[in-house]
Amino acid sequence: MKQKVLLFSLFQLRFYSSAFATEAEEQISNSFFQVSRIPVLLGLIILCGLILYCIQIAKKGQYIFIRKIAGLNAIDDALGRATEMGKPVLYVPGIMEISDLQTLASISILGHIAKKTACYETDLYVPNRDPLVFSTAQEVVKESYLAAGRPDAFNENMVEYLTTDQFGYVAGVNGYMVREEPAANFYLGGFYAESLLLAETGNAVGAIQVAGTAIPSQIPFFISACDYTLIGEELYAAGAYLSDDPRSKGSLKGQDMGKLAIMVVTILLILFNIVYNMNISSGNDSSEGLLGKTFNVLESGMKGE
Amino acid sequence: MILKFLKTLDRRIIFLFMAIAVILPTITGQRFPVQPSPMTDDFASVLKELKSNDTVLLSADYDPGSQAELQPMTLAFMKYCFDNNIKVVTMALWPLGSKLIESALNHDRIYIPREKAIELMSKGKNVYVISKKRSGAEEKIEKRGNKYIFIRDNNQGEESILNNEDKYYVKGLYSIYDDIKYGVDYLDIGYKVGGLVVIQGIVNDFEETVKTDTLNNKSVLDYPITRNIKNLKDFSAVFTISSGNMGIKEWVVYGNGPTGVKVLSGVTAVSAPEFLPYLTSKQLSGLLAGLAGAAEFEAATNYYEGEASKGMTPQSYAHLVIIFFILLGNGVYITEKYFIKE
Amino acid sequence: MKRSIPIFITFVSAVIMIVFYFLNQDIESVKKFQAGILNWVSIIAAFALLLGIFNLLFVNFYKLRRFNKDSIYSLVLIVSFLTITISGLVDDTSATYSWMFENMLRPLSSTMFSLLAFYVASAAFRAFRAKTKEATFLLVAAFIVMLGRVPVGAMIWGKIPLISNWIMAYPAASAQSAIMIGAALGAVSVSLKIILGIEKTYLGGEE
Amino acid sequence: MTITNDPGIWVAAILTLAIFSFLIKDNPLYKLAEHIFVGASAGYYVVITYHEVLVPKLVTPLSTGAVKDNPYNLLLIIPLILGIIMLTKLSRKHSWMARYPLSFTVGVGAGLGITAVIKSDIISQIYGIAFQKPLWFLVDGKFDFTISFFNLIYVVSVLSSLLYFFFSAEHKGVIGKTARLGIWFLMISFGASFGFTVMARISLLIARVQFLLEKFLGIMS
Repeated sequence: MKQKVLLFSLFQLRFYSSAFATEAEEQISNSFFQVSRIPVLLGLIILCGLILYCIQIAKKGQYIFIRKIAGLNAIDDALGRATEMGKPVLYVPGIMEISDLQTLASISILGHIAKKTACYETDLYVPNRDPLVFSTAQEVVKESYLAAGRPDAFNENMVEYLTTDQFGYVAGVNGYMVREEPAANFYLGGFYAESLLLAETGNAVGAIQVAGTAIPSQIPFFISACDYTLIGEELYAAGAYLSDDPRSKGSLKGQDMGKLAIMVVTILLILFNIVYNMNISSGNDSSEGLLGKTFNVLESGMKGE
Repeated sequence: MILKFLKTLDRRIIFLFMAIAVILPTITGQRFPVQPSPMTDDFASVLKELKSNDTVLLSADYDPGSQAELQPMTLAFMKYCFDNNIKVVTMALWPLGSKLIESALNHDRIYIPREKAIELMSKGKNVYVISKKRSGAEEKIEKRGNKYIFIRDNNQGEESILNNEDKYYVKGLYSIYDDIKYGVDYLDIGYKVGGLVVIQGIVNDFEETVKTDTLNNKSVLDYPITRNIKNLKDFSAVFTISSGNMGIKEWVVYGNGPTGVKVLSGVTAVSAPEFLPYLTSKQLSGLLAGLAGAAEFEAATNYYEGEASKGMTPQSYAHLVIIFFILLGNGVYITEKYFIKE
Repeated sequence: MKRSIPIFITFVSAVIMIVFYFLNQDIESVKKFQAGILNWVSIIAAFALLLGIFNLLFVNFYKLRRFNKDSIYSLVLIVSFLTITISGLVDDTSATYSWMFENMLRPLSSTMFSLLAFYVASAAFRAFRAKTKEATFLLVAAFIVMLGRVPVGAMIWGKIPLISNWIMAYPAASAQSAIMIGAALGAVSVSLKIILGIEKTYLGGEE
Repeated sequence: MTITNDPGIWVAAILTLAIFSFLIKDNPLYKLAEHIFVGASAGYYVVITYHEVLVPKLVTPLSTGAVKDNPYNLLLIIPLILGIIMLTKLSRKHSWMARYPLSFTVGVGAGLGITAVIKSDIISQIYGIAFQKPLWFLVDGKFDFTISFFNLIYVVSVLSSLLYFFFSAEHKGVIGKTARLGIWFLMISFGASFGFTVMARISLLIARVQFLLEKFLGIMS
């Protein structure tokens, strides 16, 4: 890991030399690096560096406090209720592809939930829209049952592929809901218009529903129709929260450090902008001075391409 | 008793009200006036800055699923361009998008006032009518001598006068104009596979990426409209009508980013808030949001026969139904909490 | 072996994509490489679709063979699948294929989508109650914006569209921005964990 | 009112009504429409994948002529093999091999995703806040109070909402209070975007109703 950081800083050095050592525009555009992406590189180095650092200290055994996330505690309650009622559990891993990071976060939560349904001997159903997600989910559920010591309880039909069509998929899942009446529904991953179609149907059949997505436009619908909703970053945090791996807890701490860094940078830039504008309003045209030049470099650098 | 009924109100009662709110105004055809919002005004002002003979790129990045909201934007935008002699190159990042452009030009119903109908007929264009008297079936009108004949099937028709109560339309935007020429005023380069790769391609080299048009499969260099287009910068603006992935975001990041070309967009109302930050950061020059955005744009460009304006009445009633139920829900909640003691 | 090689593949392919992001995008081969890799991914996904289809057909043939009153539905599913697939594979401009698309898929899809109009109403009735301070904020914002988006809003009070736009442009857009930043950090952390092999649930299976 | 005699519109109308009937309750007609929908749409995606992906991206470039023109096309054998390996999932014994193509896909996704989100969701957002929402807002070179105040609200809202997402700090004291302010802003945002969306959903319904009334039943306003 340290090597990787080192690798990046080497890159960074060459970036600088190629970007700033040469004054001529032409030379910059001929360079091997995309100069306009330097801010992204800096962001990558800072954020990854902070997360990796926190993972390291967590690995060394330092205690890391993580606050309660309401939606996650609700997962256990929902599973418990399904078991009590002897009804199945529905898990929808979103409608995005496997390469989408929300889906990957969801798959990791699915692993935890499948382990619990295996222990409780509760039925689990995972319908899929993306074929790659389908085959991954199948593997994950099978493995979780094995890990929970209940390979006998696993059944191939627990994870199914329905159709890649967004609304065809909804039609199928809604049909399942009204007929099988699951007691707990989980919608975790990337969602679009289907969010409310699923959540309202689930609500009508009286299931406890836990949802989570990072798609800002769909969060309101889950909030209005589900019992608990993991908002944005909480979805990504869920996997780490549920995991026993200290490194995952460390990564959560790292995310917080990242947020702090972003807040600090933002506030500094805001203050700088205030000074710059105050200077203009007091009659100094400062576009030529040091202040103006710095402003332009920062402004165009952040704007990027 | 009533309180309990209202508290556990069956969803189906709400559904019923919703259905009525949408069906009734659709039948009666009542209309509310539409006021453009500042967001739509900004959009329109970008368009109004365009000069005659400027060329814009229209990218249809949606499919029939969101046609209801977005197709009126395509129609109103192209109509504005044609009316003001702005040249349009159309393309699509979604496979079905190019079909919808095709449809806008040649098949969609374009309602026109009676005077326009008479004018177009005299120029030999096909004009259709929906006559109130004969309840809804579509008929073609032809002028034979001094008489107007409404034709239903197999050239059987009856004479009729053109009154203001009937609705007249042509099929496709193309049929309203007689001076719009393919290759000069507009060009369709069709669906392009690859999403952002296509955008990046156009940013660098338009001709190399696009090569030919779809209609005649001829090189874009053969058409006056694209002869001088070297890359994306040569367009005065890009208008992406976008309903999701491969659309507005890609045009902003990979189109506006490297070239600074003005990117305008029409999106579904649901995704609009997501793109407001682009508007604030000026990466996006204008945004039309959903059917309301389309209706406001129609109002801003004085296009009152547009499809979007028509939908605004059932829309208003449906909103009122929802608001009514929200008030009802709160009324029940407050009554129960403050007035009824267990 | 069964797990460490895949983790290595993930690491290498991710690092290559990151490095290429920072290479000069004007270089022809850089662009070709990136586009090429994305093509590879879509080709792999195309094969994976076969897996999904096998599963769908397998499940429904199984239901069909059990032969009860619900078997008819599985039969319908299989028949409609085969009709559209065969007609479309032979010729995707064929009449059957476009007829099925135009008169079955399109209306089914847009009707399913339009059910949302009913669901937003029932969800709003249930959820938008001023039970807490938070819920009140939710309710009031929704209320104003909903009114502000239709002509009726302006008829009730001329300022409503203005306020509604202000809400969208300031408090709503800014909170949206915060969600995006937070989620982006989550995404960075998840992808970092995947690249480094800390998060490997997606591989399933033992070593 | 003149009901159409176009069989296509009849089928479309019946399927439309079948889906709407789900609003009342689950019934055999909906179940039928649902199974047609799942089957036909799955088939549709097979067709699309074949014509839009397999043929143009794999089969055509690998044909003899294309390979002669551009020998690099031969590299496409790699995804072809990876794709075929994907199918080992069908065998119980060899299914682990499918992890190779899967890990490649996930790796590409993670690599692409990490830079993309940093650019568009972090840096661009900071840019939008710091440079587009100046707290000392100038109109014609003079300080403008109203917009500066609005921008201040914007900045406070972003920062406090961001604080809500802190996981490693207990929401108590100053952090707790600020995070609570953040929740209020988040709630306003959720309410607003719910209200904003309602519009779109109703538009879709209007389009379906127009279809049923105008095209199917032939009723015109």
